[in-house]
Amino acid sequence: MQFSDKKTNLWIDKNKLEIVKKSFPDVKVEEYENAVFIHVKKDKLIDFLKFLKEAEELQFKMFIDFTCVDYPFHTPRFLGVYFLFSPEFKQRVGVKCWAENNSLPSLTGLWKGAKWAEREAWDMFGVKFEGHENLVRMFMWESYPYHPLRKDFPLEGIADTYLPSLNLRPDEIPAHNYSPYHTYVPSMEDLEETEKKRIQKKAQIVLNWGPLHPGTHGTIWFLFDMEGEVIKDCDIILGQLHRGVEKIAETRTYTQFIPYTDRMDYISALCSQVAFVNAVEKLLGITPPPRAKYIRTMMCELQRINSHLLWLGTYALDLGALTIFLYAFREREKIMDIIEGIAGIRLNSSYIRIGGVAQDLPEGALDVIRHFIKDFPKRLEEYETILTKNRVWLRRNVNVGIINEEQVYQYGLTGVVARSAGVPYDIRMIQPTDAYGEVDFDVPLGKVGDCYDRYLLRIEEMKQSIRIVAQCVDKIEKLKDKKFIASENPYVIPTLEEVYNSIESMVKDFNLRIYGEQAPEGEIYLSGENPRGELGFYIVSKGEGHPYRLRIRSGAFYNLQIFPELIKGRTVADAVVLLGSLDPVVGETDR
Amino acid sequence: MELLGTIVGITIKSLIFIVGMFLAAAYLTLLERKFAGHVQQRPGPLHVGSHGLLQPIADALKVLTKEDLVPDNVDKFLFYLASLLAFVPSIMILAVVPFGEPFEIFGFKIYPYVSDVNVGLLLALAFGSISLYGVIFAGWASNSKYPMLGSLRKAAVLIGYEVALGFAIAGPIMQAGTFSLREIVEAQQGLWFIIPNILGFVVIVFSVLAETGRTPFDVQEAEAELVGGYVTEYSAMKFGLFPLAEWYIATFVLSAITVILFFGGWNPLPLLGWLPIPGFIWFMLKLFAVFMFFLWVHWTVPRYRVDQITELAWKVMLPLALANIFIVAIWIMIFG
Amino acid sequence: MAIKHNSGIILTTVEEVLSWGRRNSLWPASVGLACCAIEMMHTAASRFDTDRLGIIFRGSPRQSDVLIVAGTVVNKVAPMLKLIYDQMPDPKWVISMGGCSSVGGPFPTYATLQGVDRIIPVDVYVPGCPPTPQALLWGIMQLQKKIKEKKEGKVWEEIPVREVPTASQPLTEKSPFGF
Amino acid sequence: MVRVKYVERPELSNKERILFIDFLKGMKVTITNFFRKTITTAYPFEKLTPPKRFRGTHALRVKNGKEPPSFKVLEKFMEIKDGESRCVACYMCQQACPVPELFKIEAVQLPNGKKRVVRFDMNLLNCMYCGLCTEACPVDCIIMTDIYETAAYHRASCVTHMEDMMKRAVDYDTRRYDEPDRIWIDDKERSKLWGQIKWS
Repeated sequence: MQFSDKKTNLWIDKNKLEIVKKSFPDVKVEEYENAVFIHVKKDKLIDFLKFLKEAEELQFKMFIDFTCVDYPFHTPRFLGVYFLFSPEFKQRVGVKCWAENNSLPSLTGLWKGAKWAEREAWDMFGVKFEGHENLVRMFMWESYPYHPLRKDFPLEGIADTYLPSLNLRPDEIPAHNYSPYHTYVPSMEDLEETEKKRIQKKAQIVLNWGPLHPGTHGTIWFLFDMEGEVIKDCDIILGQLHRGVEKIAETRTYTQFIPYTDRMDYISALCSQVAFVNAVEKLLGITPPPRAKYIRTMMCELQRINSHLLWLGTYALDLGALTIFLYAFREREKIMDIIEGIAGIRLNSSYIRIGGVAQDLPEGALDVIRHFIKDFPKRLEEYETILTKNRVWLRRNVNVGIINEEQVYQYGLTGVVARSAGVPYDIRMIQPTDAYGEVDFDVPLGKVGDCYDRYLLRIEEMKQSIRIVAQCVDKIEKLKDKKFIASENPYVIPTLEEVYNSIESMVKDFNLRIYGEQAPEGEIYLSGENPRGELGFYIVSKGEGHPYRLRIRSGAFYNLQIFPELIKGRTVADAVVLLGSLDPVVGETDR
Repeated sequence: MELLGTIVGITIKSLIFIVGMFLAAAYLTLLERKFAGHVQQRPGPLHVGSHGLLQPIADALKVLTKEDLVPDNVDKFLFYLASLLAFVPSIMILAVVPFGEPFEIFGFKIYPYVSDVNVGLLLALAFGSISLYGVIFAGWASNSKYPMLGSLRKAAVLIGYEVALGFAIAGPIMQAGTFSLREIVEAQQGLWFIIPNILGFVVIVFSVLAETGRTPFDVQEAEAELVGGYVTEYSAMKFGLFPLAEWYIATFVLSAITVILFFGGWNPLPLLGWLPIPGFIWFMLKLFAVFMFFLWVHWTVPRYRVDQITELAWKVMLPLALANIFIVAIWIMIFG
Repeated sequence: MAIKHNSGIILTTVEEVLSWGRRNSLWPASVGLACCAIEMMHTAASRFDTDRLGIIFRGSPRQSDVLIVAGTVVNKVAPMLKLIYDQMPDPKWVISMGGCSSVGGPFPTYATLQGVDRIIPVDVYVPGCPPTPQALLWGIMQLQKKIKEKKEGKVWEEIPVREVPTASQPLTEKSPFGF
Repeated sequence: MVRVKYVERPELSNKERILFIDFLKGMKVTITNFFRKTITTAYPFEKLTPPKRFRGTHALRVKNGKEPPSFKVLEKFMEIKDGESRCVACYMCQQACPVPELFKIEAVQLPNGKKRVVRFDMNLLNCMYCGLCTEACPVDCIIMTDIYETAAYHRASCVTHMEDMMKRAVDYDTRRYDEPDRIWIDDKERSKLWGQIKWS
């Protein structure tokens, strides 16, 4: 099977770099195989980014991501990293800038999408931003004294409060890893202070919508300043599911981190795994065997259907169509059966491995998948019969939360939210990984950009996913070689059979388990198309078995950011619709 | 002596009605859960008793013995009053609803209704509107944000639809020439009133859905938006009364009135008059059919936004009801 | 006491009936925090239909009897969870679903609460990441068993815990969970 | 070939609007589902059999003559009788585990210079059930069984010990060792949801 290697390197090309150098001679260019960064001085940063954004022949209009990296033994200590995308030329560029005396100029004037990213950087690293409208903590509460992602902060935090389990007799030790001491748990006052910092009451009442509320799809905490039922002002408090995944990644080997990627976006676990594993494979220079590629693509698309079904169910539930919820979950059960039979666990199936997949498909798997893709379109038809042309559905969805192209670039919206505004931004199309270059599918776009378009788009995407799965099934059946993991590569953990039968692979196995895949020094940013948007992984490797810094660019995080702007002047009922159609998953927004 | 007999009879009958209504409401919950379950390809209550027949008993026991929790910052008096105000009127409507024609047992003439008031329909409407106060009090007394929003929404919806309802029932009244429900039924010996009043029927259906807070009009307890609507702060039996009154008893009674107004009450189905079925059974069958229809709609369609609902009430339902009056007037002019 | 002695039987029968009612209409407060919430929804959905056992999810804690803590409880959300627990009327129970809510699970980090039982008492722990719907149902039935065997002055340690679990055979005779 | 296309937005025609066609169609769907068979598995009375690859509670395979060749190599350092766990105290499961602190493995040196595992505890509440430990075990000792009914009243009851794990493994192997690597067993509970699948 010959994989036609399409244009998979999205990074800025030579002549554009020349253009940049011409107008900014003192920038330094730092090139890696899968990432290109331009170093700028702090005082030049804003002009430089403005130039990148507005120059006719560059047009890096779209804000992808911003984060910091902590180098404790370097002064200045923190390095800010910006990622931009040029929708015109389909190119990415990274911009690096040292934060002299722990502060950087704020980008909120150029890109509104930078607002939350800078809040997060302030929260996690303690880097200040001059000119930021309201620099408060993103994930932790206001009176939290530390900045967790700094290298000198321990992963376990500082366990200074005595907080034993209430179910134990005082002398009892329930498990060998139990300790009665615990990190500080905030009081209600801390949280109220956090709330006060966000929003001041101007209208009648300030409604706390969430965090533990049936309608908020998890634990997002909305603050609505309401005049009657009309929302005048809104802000969002995140961090009710912030578990420190990025910090965990710095202490786990690449293989050990795969299960954590499941728990980030727990609705589309396999897509997250594939995105992460692809990044690591690019870093280590591994190419998985074709069978693995097709299996990955097939599982990804099944997971995409799964995720969109959950969205459909909860969205319909929020809009009062209670029965659709259970119909959607009926189909989800089938997909979960398939995933359980193939991977072993229904939801957080850590099935993808570096260099391939954990196990080959079991016998009968393809039959079941065939049966599913033959049956599913009929069911989808039923849902559409109930919803698509229902007058209530139309009244609730049409012209609610209209997003235009400019906002997409401003906020760095991706996924269905971007495509509903007519922006053809689909990672599967512009940077095909795995077998996406080999299969046919359509990328649906919306004309208006309202909730109804997003609904139609997700329905259409499910149909396209069915197409992809069908092609993958046929290809996998034709494939001759049964090799599902590239275990000859020195970085890939050998399969169990090899370990049982040869000492060499046992030793290799031991080494990889103990020291991890010691990736060569370098940096990479690679992203995959999650059901929720672009899920990017920015890995800084220092040649150790674990990443020096792993930044997760979450699509839901940036998509949710536009919510306050869209909801102004609308009612709570619309807030439900809008939130549902943006479809955030808290595990991914908070990480 | 005569008076005494009447009083005794009425007391006994009202006791029967109230107790029966409680049981009926309890088992209507089971009915709805079973129906919803099977619509969603699941059995609904199954293991508590055989096929969940004891489920309502278990729920009642649990709800009754739950801690009757009253938050500190509520207005205690209104808080208690609201649940009663929501519940009692919907029971009282039963006083004027006839469940069948009078029949003889052991020489006694039994009238299967508590009283045959000659303004029965108006009384029913009046009682229905009283329960509105229960809702508003609940929202106000809870002294919390979600209940307040919920009760305001519910109030807006109710006011909008009371009007449409009032105009929609004008058609049958014009045809029967009386407010007494019994006489309205007797006026439908021949042709049912559904024929000229089709528009009125549509309005009534929407109004009943709105009054009883079922989709597409269940804005007041839209769980995704306002946690529990105006019952958010209620617990134990004080909570139990609300859904019991609103979802089940009110739906039941309003279905009965719909049957009486449009489907000829206890008159047998056309062409089936020869069947040896008493009118009571006919009435119950029709009632059941209408009730199931409401459930069916509830478990299918999504939910409107509150402003859209009021807009619908004033801009669509009210004109339809008025148009219905004109049509009926013309009908009466032509066919007498 | 004589009076108590005389009416003891009646009291116990009443208690039996009440506990039957309680354990057969457990209404959980739907507090979905993370991954486990998805499996909780699946447990309520058509395939493993909790409504069979009289379990319907309520939005408001005031009307619910059992709190299913489904998902990772981080420090920031802990006080609100405690608030929800305090809002529930007695008698109330807590099921800690999944490793994260039980002991912090795979997140021994600065942000995660290492076990929800550090802020509210937990009745049943359900291991798994996430537990399958069947595992959660098993946990709910353990809770029903606990409610059934909860007698006057009997503390929870005395209720027999199932030792080494082996093959999960379908239940033939009714009653160990008392519905 | 990847193509970009615009979705078309359906409109509600006046005829449909007046005759409530949209509602009626939807209600037709719901009522057809009403008459379909229920897909519910009445859990405690009928249970879904987990597939062969299901990752449930852990277990330690015992020495029973079915060991892989690698075990012969490592066995000579160990003091293991038949019917005891195959664990050779290589700590690979702990190394591979993303949450290593959930393991508590202790081995002692016997006078005859051989090692013997005396303690093997796992706190299942910390476990992610990711299966990395089973992939790391060089002697096919630690496995994951199909046991999921492990709810307990007490934290300590969720810590599983060596003897329990050995028992569990014996029980699991007697039931399902020879089962082929199928996606699942096509029994009546599955077919409730799936209907008839035609297997190749």
